[in-house]
Amino acid sequence: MSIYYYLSAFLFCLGLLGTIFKKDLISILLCLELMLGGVALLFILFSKATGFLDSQLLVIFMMIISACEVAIGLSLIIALYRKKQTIYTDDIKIITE
Amino acid sequence: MLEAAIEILLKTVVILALPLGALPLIIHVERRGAAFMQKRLGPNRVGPFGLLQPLADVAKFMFKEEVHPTHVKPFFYTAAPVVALVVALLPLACIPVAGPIEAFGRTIFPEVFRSDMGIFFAFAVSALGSYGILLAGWASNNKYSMLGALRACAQMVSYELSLSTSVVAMIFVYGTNDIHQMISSQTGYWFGVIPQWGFFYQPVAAMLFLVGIFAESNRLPFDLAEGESEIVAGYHLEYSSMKFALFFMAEYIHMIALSALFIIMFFGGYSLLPGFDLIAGNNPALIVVLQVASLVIKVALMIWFFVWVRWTLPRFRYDQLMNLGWERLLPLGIANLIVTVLFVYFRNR
Amino acid sequence: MAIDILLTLLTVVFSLMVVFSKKTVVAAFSLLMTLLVIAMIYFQLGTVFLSAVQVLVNAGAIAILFVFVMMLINLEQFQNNREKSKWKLIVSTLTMLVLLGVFALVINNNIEALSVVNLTDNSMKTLFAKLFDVYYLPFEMATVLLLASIVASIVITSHDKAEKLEEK
Amino acid sequence: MEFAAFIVFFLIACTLAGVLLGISSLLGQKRKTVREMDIYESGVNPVGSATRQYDIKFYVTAILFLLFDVEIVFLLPWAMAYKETTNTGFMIGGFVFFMVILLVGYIFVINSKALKWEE
Repeated sequence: MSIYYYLSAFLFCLGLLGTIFKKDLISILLCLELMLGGVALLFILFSKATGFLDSQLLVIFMMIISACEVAIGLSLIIALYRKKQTIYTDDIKIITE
Repeated sequence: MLEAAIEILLKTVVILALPLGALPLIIHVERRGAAFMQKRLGPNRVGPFGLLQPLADVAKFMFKEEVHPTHVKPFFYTAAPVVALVVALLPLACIPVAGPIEAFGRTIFPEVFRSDMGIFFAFAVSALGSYGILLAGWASNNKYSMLGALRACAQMVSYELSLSTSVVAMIFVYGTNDIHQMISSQTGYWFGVIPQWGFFYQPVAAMLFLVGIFAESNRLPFDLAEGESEIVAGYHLEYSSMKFALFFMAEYIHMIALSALFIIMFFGGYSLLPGFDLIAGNNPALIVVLQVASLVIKVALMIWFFVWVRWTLPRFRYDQLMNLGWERLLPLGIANLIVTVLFVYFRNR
Repeated sequence: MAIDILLTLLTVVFSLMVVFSKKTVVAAFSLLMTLLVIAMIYFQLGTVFLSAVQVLVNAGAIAILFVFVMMLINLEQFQNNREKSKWKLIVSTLTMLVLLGVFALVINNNIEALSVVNLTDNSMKTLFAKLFDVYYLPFEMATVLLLASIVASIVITSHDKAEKLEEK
Repeated sequence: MEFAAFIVFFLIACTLAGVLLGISSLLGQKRKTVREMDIYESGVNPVGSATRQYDIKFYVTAILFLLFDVEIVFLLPWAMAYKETTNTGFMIGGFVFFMVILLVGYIFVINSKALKWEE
């Protein structure tokens, strides 16, 4: 059971690495999803260790929020792709048209 | 430890043998049923009544050449049929074939994967069905198969909503998620004749689930994604021989698993058919055999209903199909949910 | 104990594939596998409802969305003319390793306190009973949040309204 | 123990599919004619690349499915908790609010013509 603590820490840091390192926006969103998974795992481990059920409920609400975040994030990526024909972070530098 | 291993293997073999064993029979029934409805004979040359025809087909699929086109994505091209078949087989792990059996001094539950979220797990795993299709469409790198895969997934996804509304309505009526409690609350009889099946509690949810099953397993009248006249052959366009046979098997097993779920929720799962409990008396071995038999008979009737609908209804146009899913079935599901909840609330207030 | 190690290994392999795979569709499918293995971990830890919701919501809906967007925005045409800056990779791996080291140290110091299980009853009945008497308001506010994201995603992706604004 | 059963079932299903594919690739004869290797467009010479733009409606359907699926799935704990509570009036009030928000979202989706398939 104790190995999962290290696993959640690893997932979080790997997601952080991906968000920094990746070039196109969709992969950044993928790695954000990875970070969320790591943190949710940590919540459940703490709920098992401390016997405090509320952290499991918090994971339920986290799933709702991650669904909304992915929905709106991908809509923004589509709108950006439609306007600028690229989703690479290096090409999106100019705010105005 | 050894006894647990034997039990798991035995249960897995039984749960896998039933649908895979029945598969050639179902294909044969489909062909003969189609022929019967079109006033022709259907395959009856190979073996008595053509019963060996499906085995001949399986042998044909074995010996055909494994064409591996050069333009496809290498690993995902062969992974897609395996994913499709495995995801189709997974819901079978949660479906019990018979009631809990008292043997060797403890109660053995017949389903492989026992959890008190039984029905919800089977439904969640069958929601993964669209990955095999998406993988196939993307891996074969061909305009038509990509479009076919997208259309099949959009259709499966939008009908899953009305499916989940009817599942939530049924779970609200039964109050539990555990399949055995659900079935045991369906075993009584009204006035001695009508069995207390879920169908009579919730006819609207049953209709929604039935339509959802047709759409989820891409069966006519919802098989637009692989309709021959629409886009050549949909997502399994670039596949031949055994890989195509795996997609074919995956579709049938997905259909069997979903109709088994339908029967568990609405027609009393493995509860004995009306005539059977007279025969059963109460020695447990006979009861278990009759429970399995009644489940198999109910699933067979469902399969016949699939074949029957396939050769009577024409195919939907794509926008009609999506409108039906979003603008007709979903509001019906939500309304049914609201009416059930308010009815139950005001009845026992 | 063996199952814990197996599941951890699977998650590590798939999450590494998410970050370090060349093609983004491979990354999306390995994210799907990571979410499925995390659902198995939830089941193994005893939280059954969360693992079912994880399979249905995360693995069954969010990953489909990623693959759909990938099919919509075909990334192949500008996949290769991107130069890989080695410098950026080195810096990010360094920050990751430092952070991972800090977390590992923190966990290591009080691993005994963390790995004792004193969760009394983990049944869903107590979970939902608590959900609906203490956390009822957040449950309702979550639906308002979902409503907001429905409206937002439709307005953002709807094409014709954007043109009308430009014509004015 | 439940978990081991599920893993065994999963492995057996994978080996089943693998064995079927393995037998077929062993028995099938190997004839690499060029014509077979091409993209299949019902016999006509393939035209254009496979990765072209696809309609936005597919994406909008998937995103609306995600959001409505999350809403309907979280009715499930409500249904199971309803059986155990004593103050059902409180639960029904929450249910009505939940359904009103769901229907407002649904009505917005319907007359926003985001899902109109016929152009």
